[in-house]
Amino acid sequence: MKKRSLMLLASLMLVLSVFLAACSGDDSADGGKDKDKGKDKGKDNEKTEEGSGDNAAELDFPLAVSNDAEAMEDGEMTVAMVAGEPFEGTLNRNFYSGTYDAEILSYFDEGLLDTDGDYLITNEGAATYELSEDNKTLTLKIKDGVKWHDGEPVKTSDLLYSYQLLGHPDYAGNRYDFIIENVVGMPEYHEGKTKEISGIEIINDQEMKFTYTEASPSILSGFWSYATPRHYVGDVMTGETTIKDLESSDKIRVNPIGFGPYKIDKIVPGESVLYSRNDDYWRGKPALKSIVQKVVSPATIVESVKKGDIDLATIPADQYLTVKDVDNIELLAQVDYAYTYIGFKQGKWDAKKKENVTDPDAKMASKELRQAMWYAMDNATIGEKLYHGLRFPGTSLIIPVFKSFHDESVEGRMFDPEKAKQLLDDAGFEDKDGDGFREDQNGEKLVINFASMSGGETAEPIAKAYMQNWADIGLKVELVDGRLHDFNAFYDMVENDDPKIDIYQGAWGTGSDPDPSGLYGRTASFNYTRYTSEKNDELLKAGTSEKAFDLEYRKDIYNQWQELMYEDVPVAPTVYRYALEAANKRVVNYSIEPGKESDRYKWGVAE
Amino acid sequence: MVTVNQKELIAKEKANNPSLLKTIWREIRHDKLALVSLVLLLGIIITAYSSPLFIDQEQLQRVNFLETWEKPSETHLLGTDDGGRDVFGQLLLGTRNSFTIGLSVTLIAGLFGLTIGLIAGYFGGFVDNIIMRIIDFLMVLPSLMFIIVFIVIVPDYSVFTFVLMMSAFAWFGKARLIRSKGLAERELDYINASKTLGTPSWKIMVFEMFPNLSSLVIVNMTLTLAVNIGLETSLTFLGFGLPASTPSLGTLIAFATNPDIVQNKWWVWLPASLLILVMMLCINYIGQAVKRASDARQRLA
Amino acid sequence: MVKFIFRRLLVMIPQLFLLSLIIFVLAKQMPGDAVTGAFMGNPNVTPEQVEKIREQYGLNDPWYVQYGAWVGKAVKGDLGQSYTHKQPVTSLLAGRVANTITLSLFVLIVSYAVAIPLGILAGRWSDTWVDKLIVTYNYFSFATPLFVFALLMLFVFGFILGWFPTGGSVDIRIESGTFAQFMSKLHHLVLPGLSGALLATFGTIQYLRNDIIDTKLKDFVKTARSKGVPEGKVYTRHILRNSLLPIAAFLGYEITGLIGGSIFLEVIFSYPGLGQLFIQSITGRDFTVVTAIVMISGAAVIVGTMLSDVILSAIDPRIRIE
Amino acid sequence: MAETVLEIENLRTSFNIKGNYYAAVDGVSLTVHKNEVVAIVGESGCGKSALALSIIGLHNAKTTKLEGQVNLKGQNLLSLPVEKLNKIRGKDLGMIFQDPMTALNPLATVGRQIEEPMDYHMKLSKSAKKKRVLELLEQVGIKNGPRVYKQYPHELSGGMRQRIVIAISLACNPVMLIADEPTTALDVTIQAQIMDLMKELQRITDSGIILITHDLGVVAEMADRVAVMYAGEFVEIADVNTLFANPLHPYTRSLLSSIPSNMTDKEELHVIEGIVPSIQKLDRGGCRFAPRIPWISEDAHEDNPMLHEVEPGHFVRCTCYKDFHFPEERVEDENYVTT
Amino acid sequence: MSLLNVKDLQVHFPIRGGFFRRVVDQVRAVDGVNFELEPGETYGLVGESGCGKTTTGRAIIGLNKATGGEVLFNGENLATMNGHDRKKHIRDIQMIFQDPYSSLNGRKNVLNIIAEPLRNFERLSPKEELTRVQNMIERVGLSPESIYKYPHQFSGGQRQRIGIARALMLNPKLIIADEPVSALDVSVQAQVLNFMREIQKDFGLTYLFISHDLGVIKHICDRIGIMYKGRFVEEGTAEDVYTNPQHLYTKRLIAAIPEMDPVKRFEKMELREQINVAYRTEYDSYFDKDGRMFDLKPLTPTHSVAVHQGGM
Repeated sequence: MKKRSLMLLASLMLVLSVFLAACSGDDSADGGKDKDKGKDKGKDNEKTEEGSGDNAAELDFPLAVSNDAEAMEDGEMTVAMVAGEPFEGTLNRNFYSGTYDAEILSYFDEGLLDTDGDYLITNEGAATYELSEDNKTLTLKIKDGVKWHDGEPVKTSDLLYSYQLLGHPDYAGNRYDFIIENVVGMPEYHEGKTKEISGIEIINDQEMKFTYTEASPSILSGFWSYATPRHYVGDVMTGETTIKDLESSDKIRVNPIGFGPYKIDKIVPGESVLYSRNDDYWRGKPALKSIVQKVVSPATIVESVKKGDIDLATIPADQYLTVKDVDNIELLAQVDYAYTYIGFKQGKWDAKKKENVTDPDAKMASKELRQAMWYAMDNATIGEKLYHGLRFPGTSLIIPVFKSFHDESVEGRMFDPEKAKQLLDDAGFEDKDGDGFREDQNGEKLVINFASMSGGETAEPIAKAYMQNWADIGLKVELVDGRLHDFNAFYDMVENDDPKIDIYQGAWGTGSDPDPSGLYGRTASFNYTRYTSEKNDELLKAGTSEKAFDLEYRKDIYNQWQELMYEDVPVAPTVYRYALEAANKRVVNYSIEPGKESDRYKWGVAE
Repeated sequence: MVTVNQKELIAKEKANNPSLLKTIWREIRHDKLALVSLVLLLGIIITAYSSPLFIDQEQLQRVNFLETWEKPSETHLLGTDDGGRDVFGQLLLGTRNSFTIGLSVTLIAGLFGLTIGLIAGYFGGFVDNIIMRIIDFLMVLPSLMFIIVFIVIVPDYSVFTFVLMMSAFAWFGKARLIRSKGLAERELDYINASKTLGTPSWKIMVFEMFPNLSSLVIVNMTLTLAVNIGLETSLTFLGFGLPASTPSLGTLIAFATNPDIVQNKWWVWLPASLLILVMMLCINYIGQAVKRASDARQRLA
Repeated sequence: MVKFIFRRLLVMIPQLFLLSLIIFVLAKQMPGDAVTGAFMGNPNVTPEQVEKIREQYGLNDPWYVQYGAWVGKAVKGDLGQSYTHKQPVTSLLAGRVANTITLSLFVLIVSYAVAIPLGILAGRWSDTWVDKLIVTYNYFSFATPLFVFALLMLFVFGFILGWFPTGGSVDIRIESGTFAQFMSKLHHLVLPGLSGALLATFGTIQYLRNDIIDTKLKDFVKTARSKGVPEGKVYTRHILRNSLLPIAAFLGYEITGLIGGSIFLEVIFSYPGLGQLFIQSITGRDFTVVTAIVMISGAAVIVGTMLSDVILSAIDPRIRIE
Repeated sequence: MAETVLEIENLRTSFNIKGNYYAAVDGVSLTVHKNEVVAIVGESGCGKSALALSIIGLHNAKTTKLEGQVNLKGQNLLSLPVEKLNKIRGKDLGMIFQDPMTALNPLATVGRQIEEPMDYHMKLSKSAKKKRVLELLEQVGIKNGPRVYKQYPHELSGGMRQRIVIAISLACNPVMLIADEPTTALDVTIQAQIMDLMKELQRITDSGIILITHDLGVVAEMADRVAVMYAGEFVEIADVNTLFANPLHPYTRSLLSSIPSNMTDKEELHVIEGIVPSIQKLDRGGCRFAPRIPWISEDAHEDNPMLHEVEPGHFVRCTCYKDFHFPEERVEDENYVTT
Repeated sequence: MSLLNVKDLQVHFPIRGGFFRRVVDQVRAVDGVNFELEPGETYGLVGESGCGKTTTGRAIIGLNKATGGEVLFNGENLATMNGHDRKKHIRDIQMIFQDPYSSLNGRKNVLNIIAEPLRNFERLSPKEELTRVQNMIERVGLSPESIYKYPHQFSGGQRQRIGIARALMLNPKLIIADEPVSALDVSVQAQVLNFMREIQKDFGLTYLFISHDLGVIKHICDRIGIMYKGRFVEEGTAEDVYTNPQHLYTKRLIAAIPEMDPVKRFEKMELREQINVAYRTEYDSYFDKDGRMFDLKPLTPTHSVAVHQGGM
């Protein structure tokens, strides 16, 4: 739904939560909008091809449970939120930030527009849409019988309300982005100049029209269709309440409502949620009578699953071997919408010009050096040995799950230390003083400072392994401050271009849209390496132009871009990953396939 | 004049000098448990501290993903960890680091607490009042939380800074203890005697009062030594442990965070847990003997 | 008594004030802030929007301005807004505090319930095998890291035997306010509570044992014996009351340990309380929450020591609070 | 002679020190009659307190060995199990301790502590008990009884507390009282008051009293009979007047002449050479006082010194008393360093 | 000129209380005490516990701060001197303490204990020091090898002599002996008292002898001051005070001494009863309306009593 959601993957809690809300494309779409500080990495996997890309290890996981028995009448299910900490409980699409909140939301609330396996909006949901000739106007119609849990019908003004909240000057969340701003009149409203959003027109309670400033294919994947029950939570526009009060109101935290298949009965803050069936669900009667969703520590999740306490749970990758042979469950997995990478700092963010400025004299300015470092990393071993095949070497910056855009001809740089050495030799990085480490082209000592994030047992050996790999080709790489940094300290340095850092290990979760300009564009503040080039600018622009509504055109552009990235190596992708989920064998009609979110109401348990 | 016979007597008396250390040793010798503990502890410590002689630290720290989670075998006496590193070697280095940390914290905090406590106890009155108000305040601080905040703040997180931080929160309890005993000691006439003999205050504190508190200090230190070794472990578990370049017992024990490792990879965490338990028990049993040595009523020897 | 409590509370104000200042300054020293990385989920957000939000939360002001604003609100009972949780810190903490207090009280009560009888046994029958057994248990409890013990308890009783729930504070299916819910809460408390309590007994057993051994030799105990008081009554009527004094005196400082221990217990048993929230807020740089939790902990210790004094004055006639 | 209340026969109290038993009270026999104060006097370490605690059974049973007999009302207290002994302690046998500051439970009210022995030995109603306490308080010279009844020990002065301790010991009308240094911890004027009080009380109660003290002045004021104790043995027993008028044993005589008093005035006081031997190093064969009077010929001592009845009721141990004289000059005490 | 002249000495201890721990009252431990010591004499301060006699002694040597009055030692006022100046005089005043167990540091051997004052005031080579200490230890009747022993290896009397040896090391002029024998058994007490008299002659010492034991005081002192509640009630020669006590309190104190002649015990009891009666009838002549003693009035040149102006 959102044009593109890229999400930072912090390795911080990799172990805690390589945890995917894998269950749903829908879910993942907004997951993309999570800020969630990386806790939830990978939480949004979206569309997926069966299994994996070509490089995936020979693991073969199903996407849906095999039990095809009839769901029992009035079944009860227990679902885990695998987390080392309590969920936050901001249960509103506009305001929430944590992944776990997103998981809860997906049970009782949904978008008006459904999405398909390609994350594009469809007419299968609670509303239908129509795009105008010039792709600038979207007309939305809510179907009959879509009702909030309190029985009120869902109205167009409820969707308008979401836009009014997101664009409100007091709004302090992270969902006011350029797709929202693209609505005609939104910038003026956002600055407080007007009270109306001129680009949104309410035709009647079930029909409304959105007008956009620019036509962009992003609308098809990024359209915000989450309505807010204005009558229930109170109206900010009339002064009935304020944004701040709304955020902390009981209507959002204690007994929120939506129009999803289940209603929230009770919340034990930070700990568990009890849902009951929404008999009036517009798609039909949900299969389960009730659902308990509770926080389970990653340390104990496998035991809980084994014991049968939990019907559905994500499984941290490092516990794969333990869970593999548990016989009361079935493992589902898909390749996650994420990749880990090594970033090479090459410049600075210019806050005045609001753009990245590449420094040609930066320590990491040598393309050969960057390429060599990529060759030096033995990612295949890490994936196989450390993650038992649940991770595998990355090749390009558009991950293989975007089947249409991932360029398979780009093969990445597989472990090849000899080639790396050759590259360095040729580029003039030679060990001139005989200390075992190469000096730079000018014969100066070369010490590369490497920042990596702490968290989980694997973070440290991986960082260590890379440093060994680089040492093996004669590069002296040292950890910044001699230790791993926690999430905030790490990103504080990376964001602010701390000169202490030359390279860093980061991770991005990608959303439903392959467009990488938010991460690699000249004006993207998230382009932490500060890499820029004219060619890059050109390609990224073309990828989101109106022409790009043509799939073939867009594909070609992105193939070129992937080639460019392979050649220039602003970042070196290290691994792609599987997201693993365990389902008890009694679970039926459950699938993690993208686009199957709409079937949530059919999930059930058999005898 | 001094006769030959008396000279012998003098020599005998000199030899008979029952210093605190001697008394402690005598007490330990008479307590089998303490003796065994001492031998065991010394064995552990000597092995750990001499480990750099036969272990190449660089090599030990080297990650090798081809050998992760190996079971104990001849090449790896205690198997390997998630980075394929030899657990036995890490156990030795870890013991050394953990013990160094525990000991340094105990000594630094002990010294600081002792100084402050002696000053408050010796002078009493106004000085004591001021110091105690400060200590009262410090006692209110939730120290674990503060240590965590400090760990997040310090840019250069190493054994050294870690020791400093822990010491910063470990001294006031000691100061309190020393001070209260010091206040009692202060009322005793040998202190008054020294005052009337014109002995300067600092000398009275160091040479008169301190020796009389030394047994208390030693007893307290043995106990806190055990605590301080444990605290590092706990912080590691919470994710605020030492950098991985400094293996410690805590690093190894903190592997025990999920059932798989607890059940199936016991060789990583169990030896370290047992070692810490054994060390703490040893220290405690020795401490018990030291305590008896300091209290003539309870002596076995 | 009332005057005493009032005075102690009054003394608490500057202490808390100082505490808040220290923790506030320290919290600000932590690298990054609550907004760092918060917008990475959505690269379409412009840097201006990020700055605007920093501005809204006052994160760009110098610390003293922020502190001043915070204190201004704090005296009115408003401890600020949690960024991560998007709600006032006070309402955020309300539920967590209750959980932590419940857990801590449970740990405290169970640890006393275990430690006092053991301490008495060890003291009364000192140097017998009973004593040796108890002392050995005590060393083990002292030497075992809490988290290792808690994990083992969890695996053994939670998973292998399945006697107790393995996480959370209550079974959500049970209707609120009923007796069954109370029992469920209790059921959830048992494992974390026992894990904490069994390792928290060290100090109490140690002090009680030593004190009883000392008190046994006191003159007034001889007086009691010379009155013909039976041995059991000598303990219950004379020795215990005197020996329990130091236990009461340590109550306040016991609380420091409980707070530290609750961090581990809450993390291991997924028990939503202050400790867990603290770790979460540290990693999330949620300064207001960190500050508030530290202050609550500090206040708990202060109140605890005050309680110690009140209890002491109740059982020790020599201490009379004017 | 009045009726015998307490009869100690050949009592031997030994303490376990590193596996061996050493007798601190070494074969002591003594009879106390009704309405009689028998003082046991000696320096610290002579075994007098050990004797007192042996009679009432307050030694640690694990480290102490008791032999001989202590007969009270026809029962040998040493052979009684604790439960039976408890029926006697506090009832027939009362005890007054030395230090009133520590002898009272700091956490219980005065009334409670005086009532306590009644709980175990008398069947009295609550009000009757209180009445009896107030009576006792009046007896021991405390004027505002009802107020003191509710007070705690720390609120009272030392003299008052010693009165309370006495009241406790008297609570069940014991036939026998043991007072272990009852005035030592008190100021001289208070001491005088307590002495007068005890004399007064004794007249009323008729009980026998064993008074343990090191103060010959107290003995002279209070005792009817005196037993002088040295190194675990009685060295001289006599009627009080006899003892002061005609002390015989060298130890008794040395003690008396070392007290500064009108008799000695500004002259040099007599110094007893050496120190009281510890029970471990004690030579139990011959006269135990012999090493401290080295100028007396060894022949003067008996081999196994016995108590000789030199006149009716006047016993002296060892024959050395016959040859005893004070030395002419003070002997340089070079040998003090022997411990 | 007298060696020591104490004029209107006051030692008040504050009682703190209330909200800000302000001084709410004073304990008047010593409340206007006057006396003089001539060189070579032994002056006894007697009284019951809490009467202020020990505090007086401690105030003279500086262990308690005098809150008022003067302590003239050789004509110089010690009470107002600062620490530095006082140090010059302090070697001439030494103290002997009551408890021979706590007054010696158990962790130091005798050599270090006795040499302590030497090390503070004189720079001696270890050899000289050893010689001086050994001479002194022999002087107090202990064998030379004992300097390497520790206090717990000695008996009470021997310890007290070690304490005395320490006080004598600097050849002081005045010794304040605070209950030096009250912790000792009678036979040992005799030993120490004899010894103190002996060294008084040899070293030309002046004693301020503080004790609650009237027998001991009478035995050793030339003049006696009787203290009660921080003030003097009577002062005179031993003869004056014992044979002719004037103040009611003095009488009571003397009557309280146990009678060493058993025959006279009931006379003594009666005497005490009479004094008790006198307390009820004649109280006003001895105490003012606040229960405080009057100032001393000379009765004879050597004998003064605290009675009301019109007196007796």
